[in-house]
Amino acid sequence: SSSSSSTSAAGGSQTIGLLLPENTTTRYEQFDKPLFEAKVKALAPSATIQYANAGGSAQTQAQQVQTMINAGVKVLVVDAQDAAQIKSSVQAAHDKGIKVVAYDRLAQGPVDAYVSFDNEKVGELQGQGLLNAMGPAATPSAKVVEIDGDSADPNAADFKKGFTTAVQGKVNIAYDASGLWKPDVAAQKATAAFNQLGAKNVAGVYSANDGMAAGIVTSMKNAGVTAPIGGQDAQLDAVQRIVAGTQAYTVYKAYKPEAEAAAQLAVDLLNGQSISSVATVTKTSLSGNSVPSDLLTPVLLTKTNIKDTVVADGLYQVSQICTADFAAACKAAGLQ
Amino acid sequence: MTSAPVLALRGVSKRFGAVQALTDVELEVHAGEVVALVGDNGAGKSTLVKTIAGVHPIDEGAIEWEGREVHINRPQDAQHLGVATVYQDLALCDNLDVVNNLFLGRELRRRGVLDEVAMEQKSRELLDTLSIRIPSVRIPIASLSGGQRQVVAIARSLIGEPKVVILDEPTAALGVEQTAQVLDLVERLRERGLGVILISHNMADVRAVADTVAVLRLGKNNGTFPVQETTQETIIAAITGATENAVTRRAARTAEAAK
Amino acid sequence: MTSAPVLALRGVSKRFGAVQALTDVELEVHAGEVVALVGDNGAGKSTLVKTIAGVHPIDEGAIEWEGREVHINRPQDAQHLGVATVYQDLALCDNLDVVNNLFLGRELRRRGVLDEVAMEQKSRELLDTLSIRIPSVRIPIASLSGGQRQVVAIARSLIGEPKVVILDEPTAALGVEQTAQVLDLVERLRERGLGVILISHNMADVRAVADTVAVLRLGKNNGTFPVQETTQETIIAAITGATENAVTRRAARTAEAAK
Amino acid sequence: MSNDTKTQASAPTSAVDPRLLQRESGLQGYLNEFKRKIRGGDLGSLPVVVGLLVIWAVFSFNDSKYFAATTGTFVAYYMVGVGLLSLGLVFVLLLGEIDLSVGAVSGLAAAFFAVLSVNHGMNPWLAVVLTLVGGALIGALQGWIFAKIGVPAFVVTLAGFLGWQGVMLWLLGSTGTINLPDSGLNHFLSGNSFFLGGDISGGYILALLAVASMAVSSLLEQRRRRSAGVPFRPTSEIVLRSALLAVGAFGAAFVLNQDRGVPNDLVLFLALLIIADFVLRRTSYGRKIFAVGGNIEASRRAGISVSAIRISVYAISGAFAALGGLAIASTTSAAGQAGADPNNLMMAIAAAVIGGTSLFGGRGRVWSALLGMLVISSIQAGLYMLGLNLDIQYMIMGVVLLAAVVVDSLSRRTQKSSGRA
Amino acid sequence: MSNDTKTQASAPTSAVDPRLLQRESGLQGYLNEFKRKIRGGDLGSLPVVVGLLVIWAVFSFNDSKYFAATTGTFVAYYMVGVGLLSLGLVFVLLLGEIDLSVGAVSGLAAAFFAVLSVNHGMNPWLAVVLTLVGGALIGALQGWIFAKIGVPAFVVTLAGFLGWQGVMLWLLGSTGTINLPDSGLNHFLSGNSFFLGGDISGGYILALLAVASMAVSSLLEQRRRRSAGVPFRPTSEIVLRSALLAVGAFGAAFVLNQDRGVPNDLVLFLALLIIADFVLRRTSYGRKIFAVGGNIEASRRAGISVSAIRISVYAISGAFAALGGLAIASTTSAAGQAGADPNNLMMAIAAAVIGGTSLFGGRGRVWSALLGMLVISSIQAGLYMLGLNLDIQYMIMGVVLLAAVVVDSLSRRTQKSSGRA
Ligand SMILES: Nc1ncnc2c1ncn2[C@@H]1O[C@H](COP(=O)(O)OP(=O)(O)OP(=O)(O)O)[C@@H](O)[C@H]1O
Ligand SMILES: Nc1ncnc2c1ncn2[C@@H]1O[C@H](COP(=O)(O)OP(=O)(O)OP(=O)(O)O)[C@@H](O)[C@H]1O
Ligand SMILES: [Mg+2]
Ligand SMILES: [Mg+2]
Repeated sequence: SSSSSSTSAAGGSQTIGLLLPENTTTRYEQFDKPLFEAKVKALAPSATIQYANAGGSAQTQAQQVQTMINAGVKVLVVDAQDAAQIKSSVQAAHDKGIKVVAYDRLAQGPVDAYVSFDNEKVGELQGQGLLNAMGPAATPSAKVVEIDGDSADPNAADFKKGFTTAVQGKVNIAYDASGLWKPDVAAQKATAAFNQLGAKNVAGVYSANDGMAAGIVTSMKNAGVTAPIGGQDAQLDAVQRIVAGTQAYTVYKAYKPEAEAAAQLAVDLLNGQSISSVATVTKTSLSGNSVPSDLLTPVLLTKTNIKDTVVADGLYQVSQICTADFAAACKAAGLQ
Repeated sequence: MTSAPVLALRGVSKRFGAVQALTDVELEVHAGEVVALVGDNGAGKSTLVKTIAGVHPIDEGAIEWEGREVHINRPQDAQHLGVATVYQDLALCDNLDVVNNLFLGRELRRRGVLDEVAMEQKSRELLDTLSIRIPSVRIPIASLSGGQRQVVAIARSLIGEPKVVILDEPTAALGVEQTAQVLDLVERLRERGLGVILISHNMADVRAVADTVAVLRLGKNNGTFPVQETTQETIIAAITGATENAVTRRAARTAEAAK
Repeated sequence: MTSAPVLALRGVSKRFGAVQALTDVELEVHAGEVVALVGDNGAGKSTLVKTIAGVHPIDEGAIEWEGREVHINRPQDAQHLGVATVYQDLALCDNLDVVNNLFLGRELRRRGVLDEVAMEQKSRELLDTLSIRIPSVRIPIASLSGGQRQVVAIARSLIGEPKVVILDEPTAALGVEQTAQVLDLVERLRERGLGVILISHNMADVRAVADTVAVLRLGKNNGTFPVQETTQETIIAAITGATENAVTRRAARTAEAAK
Repeated sequence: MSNDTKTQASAPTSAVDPRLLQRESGLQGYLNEFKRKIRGGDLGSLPVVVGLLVIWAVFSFNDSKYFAATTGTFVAYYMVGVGLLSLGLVFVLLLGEIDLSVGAVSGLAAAFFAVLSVNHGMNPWLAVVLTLVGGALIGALQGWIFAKIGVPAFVVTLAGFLGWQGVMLWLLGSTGTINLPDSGLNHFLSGNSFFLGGDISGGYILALLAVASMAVSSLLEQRRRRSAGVPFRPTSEIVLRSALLAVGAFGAAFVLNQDRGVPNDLVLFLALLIIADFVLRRTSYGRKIFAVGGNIEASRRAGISVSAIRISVYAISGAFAALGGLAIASTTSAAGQAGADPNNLMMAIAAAVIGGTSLFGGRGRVWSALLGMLVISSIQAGLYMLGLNLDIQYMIMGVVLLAAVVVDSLSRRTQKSSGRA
Repeated sequence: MSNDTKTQASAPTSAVDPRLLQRESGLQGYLNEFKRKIRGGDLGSLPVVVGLLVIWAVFSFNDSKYFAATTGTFVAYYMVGVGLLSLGLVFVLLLGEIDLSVGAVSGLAAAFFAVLSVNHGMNPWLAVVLTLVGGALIGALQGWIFAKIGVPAFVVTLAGFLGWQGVMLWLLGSTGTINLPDSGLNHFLSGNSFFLGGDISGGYILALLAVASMAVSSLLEQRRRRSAGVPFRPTSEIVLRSALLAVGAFGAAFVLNQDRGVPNDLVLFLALLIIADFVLRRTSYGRKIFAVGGNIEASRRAGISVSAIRISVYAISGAFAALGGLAIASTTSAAGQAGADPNNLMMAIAAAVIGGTSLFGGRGRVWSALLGMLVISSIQAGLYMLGLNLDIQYMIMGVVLLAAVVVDSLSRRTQKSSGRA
């Protein structure tokens, strides 16, 4: 495993550092990390990977970057907890001649490459998904409840922006608050919104991610709200809810291509090769640096394309999705 | 008093950090005997009491109970043997009321549930025999006067069926009437055949109720005297370690002034 | 004693929740006078002391200092007037050592910094005059015996230049020698022209040093007696509220037994 | 201890003190005493109740929709999860200690339950029992390290705060968030499950039960006390207290009935509160907890096994934390990685303290968990409805929390200055 | 109070107690006494130091890179921010109170500083001063509500925990995270700024200063004490203590010099520790803090204005929290919305407690902030290097924290059973 790797590497000459931001969302330690490690192993068997998860703290992440600099890594792949605060760490790594790949979130500072989904695009897809699910109910006066992510997370603003662009003028955002990425907080805020607006008047619900959607779905059931709701991340529990019909959609950001692209970039940088074949576009970060980027396209996931996406990509087995509680729904959805 | 003492200490020593509080102390208490334990401030009387009561286990030596050696490591051990103790620092729970303090650890129950009524009734009776006035037995100990607290602590030791009662300066804060009641009480305990260890600085009280006086000085035995045959001066000399001391000087001075 | 008293209480009342602890109490202390305040347990003596010391502000009535009415709302107020108090519950900081407790709030300083050396030296002197042995003046108060703590509290009141010293049962936990020293001390204070209020349950001590005895009973005045002209029985009767009480009964019984 | 509020009426014994102010009999006497208590600052939970009413009034004024039965359901439903943590914490606070691990244990419990019942298909009720036992064992382990090894409780439970969170992540590691099926305990605790199926009689039956049992037990006690010759509560007071309880209970039932009835999880919470209150006030075990919280050394000398009390209290806290975790999970029908939210810990402690339980041990009641959670949930309900920005929300939350306690503190200050600490 | 460790040597007064075990003079006596102390469990901070050495050994064994100068710099540099919060908290803990707001105040301070100096272009040093004054005022306000209105400190600072976080978010609202320029205090505290520019002499000069001033002041005190006839430390002990300090100080300087020198923020931290230690142990203000922490009523009766002490202590805590916030911000050269990380609060309290400051007031030293942070930072440095998954990391952190305190607790238990609580 990665823990033994850091000891085995001679002088860290072939070490890649992987820094992930938090653990309240399932994806990082469950998907990104193993997928990334597997791909690096395949591309450069002699390279080792040092891993760190910041547990949601930008300050911890700075210390982790420092640790890796001390350990002599050659390439850093950073999913920044705070894209602005990471700047001085990126600078410090850059000063030591370490190459930095920004992963998923465009870190500020002298970043060498960037791979991500287009976060605004994610928000737009979410908006589109909601409009589709609402169907004819999507009128400019239809009341929609919006539960956003934590405003301390810069991506949350991108999602919100994309979503707003997609639904502006088409529905009425009657309630808008941050759910802090926490399911229980989101559930309570949604309930408060339903109380405020009247359960029958709610025509649609936006949840910035699937974790919060779990809580909100429960609130909707309690309050008797039948409007559609969607999230993002394609978490297993969300896929199950989509099968069962309690959640309308999620946005599937295929972790595999993203992680593998990052691995490709990291190995190329490690070997001093050109990255222009992978990072085909350029994005300018808030600190003004132009970064060669690889932007992947997210997919809107609904009941109809589960098989073609998460199952086809090997993210989940059908048996994982169709547990006893969801067996009947799976049959109805044609999954089993 | 030829039978084995109820309680005997053999060569007991106790040390606190750098302070050797007790060195090779011997003490015997027989059933139906009142032993007064006297000594200067800091002589180690309370420490001795606490070793018997299981508050501080002894470092060296042995404690014998009815002739058998016993090990007293926790207060429960002493209580199970039948030792009831009134501590100098009283050791009451300030947040509990008088009734709860009296019955702490020995609550009366009715069908498994605390029997507050019976406890309250019994408390009032107990306090009445010690002629103390307490505004209410349901006010927290924190709001009692010094003497009232002391009476509560004394009353505590009378609940249960002890064989040895240890009273560490029980009358220090008591008024004249309550002091008389406690001395009466000590005599009643002796009549009931209990062994009593009474610590006091008041020589008159000691002489009034004790059978034997054991003197501690600087953590060591400094003589055991039968009360009947010993003068007050002898005891005070044993306590202070000198026949010429502040007490005799003061007495001499006052006598002179009176002339 | 025709001059105004240093300290006088006029119709002081104090109530705790549902308990009327003091009702219309009057008290006068002159310079160079030792007033003994006596009374049964819970009579309100300590409460009275605390109202003077500023621990509990009074509810009604007035306090006069050298003839002027003053308001004592905090302990600082009393200290600034020149009242030094030894409380029955001692009120020491268990976590601080003897020296620090003695000088608490009145630390000696040298160039703005605590002068530990001078304080330690002074502490040893003070404790020596009260003939107490304390293992070290640098051990925390928590590990002292009851009498040792009491002496520390008494010594505290001698630091500074008070005009009135209040001693609430100062000798309760003291050995015979230390008690004699404290009585000497009280006499020295009187000679220096200070007013002294001495609370004690020990009639012998009271008669030995007091000029006047003020009796409190159930929170009310119950007579003020010049010591010279009053018998012990009169005082005890005033305290207990009856000429026939546990003390007389006990005395009678003991006398009978002696026959 | 509520016993000290018992007033002295016509006691026939001789020991009664003439300085004790006797209350005149009848309602008039009750009112006079009440006035005296207000002046003395001896008000029990009245200030917090007033604070609660003020909160309701202010939010209703700001948002007309706040004053609605749905808000009642919101408060009644969402306060239970954290309220259960708080209830367990009251035991710990009574000892004068703290348990920082309750949030982490609650998250771990939910994850453990989900893994057992969903991933391993265990019978859900068996899984519940195992989870509660697990919580108690975790608590007991922490209590043991504290009581026997002597590591300060703060450090032990801080280690637990981190460690159990790790175990929870590890348990969820392979699957992430797990959806809970709408059955078993999860259904019972869910927001769709109401007492007697939400039948309108449900709330009133509960209210009637509460009022009747209070009145009957008070009267029985009065009779026993009277015949034993110790002071007893006058009938007028019993009537007044029962009437007050009736107003509260039937009022709450009425409000909740306007919406969908009394949520089952609230019924469970109330039942546990009553049991916990009984244990603390009527059993010698409870008495020992107060004693240890008041003076450890005195308790030890009274022959109480302080270690046993400590270990058992932490076990209780752990079990309540586990149950609270299940209740919190049921509000989202899922056990996820965000379960061990440190915010829940903060709110649970705050509720107990706001409700009047001292952090310094020996003083408090289990009802403070209920009262404190009512305050906190009422604020949250209002803030969430207003849909404010997070910054404003935090500020208001801070200020309102403070304000809710200020009345209480001011009255305590009066009390102190009149000599009753 | 460290005074009680002063041993009794050849005191010429009469009051000395014959039961007090005299230490034989010379080094032999010192060793004998040390043995006696080990048996009695009276070890001061030795157990935690041993715990620290064990942590270092275990991590070095697991990862050969751990035992390197860069780890030293890592620990020395990153412990300062939270260490400053912890230092302020020691004052509060000595009172027997708690300050839950330090994390929020530190975040607010960083935001305030960033807004002033970056957005409004204020002179950075003026902004620093305003920030520190602001922190002190916030603390004083909380202290005032606690001391004068009587709201429990826990509730006041919990309200602060929420409220100040709200203010911080509001301040940052329009801009989000603000990057700080590499100048002024931010440069001074940054990881690139070393004492004397990282010159190799820097560390040794500091070590020499520390050892020399300790030795000289000890000898001066010995002389005064000897001439006043009160017990004094024998010369052999002074030599031994100075030697021990020399080993530690020069050792640390050597390790840090292997990398880039002594970080400036560590120098600032040490300087503040020395000042705070001086205030607490050598001034009557410090004495009053200990007194209030030991017995509030006794302090009040001794004429100490308890409210003034409380307000000032909270002001100190607020000012240190503000400075800590600036130090934390300088580690990422940015003030962001996650600045008020509740983890910082937990770690700051934990550090003080691990270092040996009691949560119950009256017992502790400022050095516990340093010692505790060394423990916590050393664990973190090791865990980050191992690159474990977060679940394992949390578990190890919990277990190691506990282990670091267990030795200490076991020795205290011995101490207790030999009668010294
Ligand atoms: N826990 C402790 N730690 C250290 N020293 C202690 C401790 N307890 C008692 N001592 C010391 O032991 C000696 C004896 O104390 P003890 O309380 O037994 O005296 P005593 O005879 O009861 O005195 P008094 O008449 O004043 O109550 C004293 O010098 C005291 O300082
Ligand atoms: N803080 C308080 N709260 C309520 N009642 C109190 C308080 N302090 C004292 N009392 C009551 O006031 C009465 C007088 O108490 P006080 O301590 O003054 O008695 P005292 O004369 O000093 O008695 P003793 O000789 O026992 O020390 C007692 O009945 C006591 O219960
Ligand atoms: Mg004693
Ligand atoms: Mg008194």
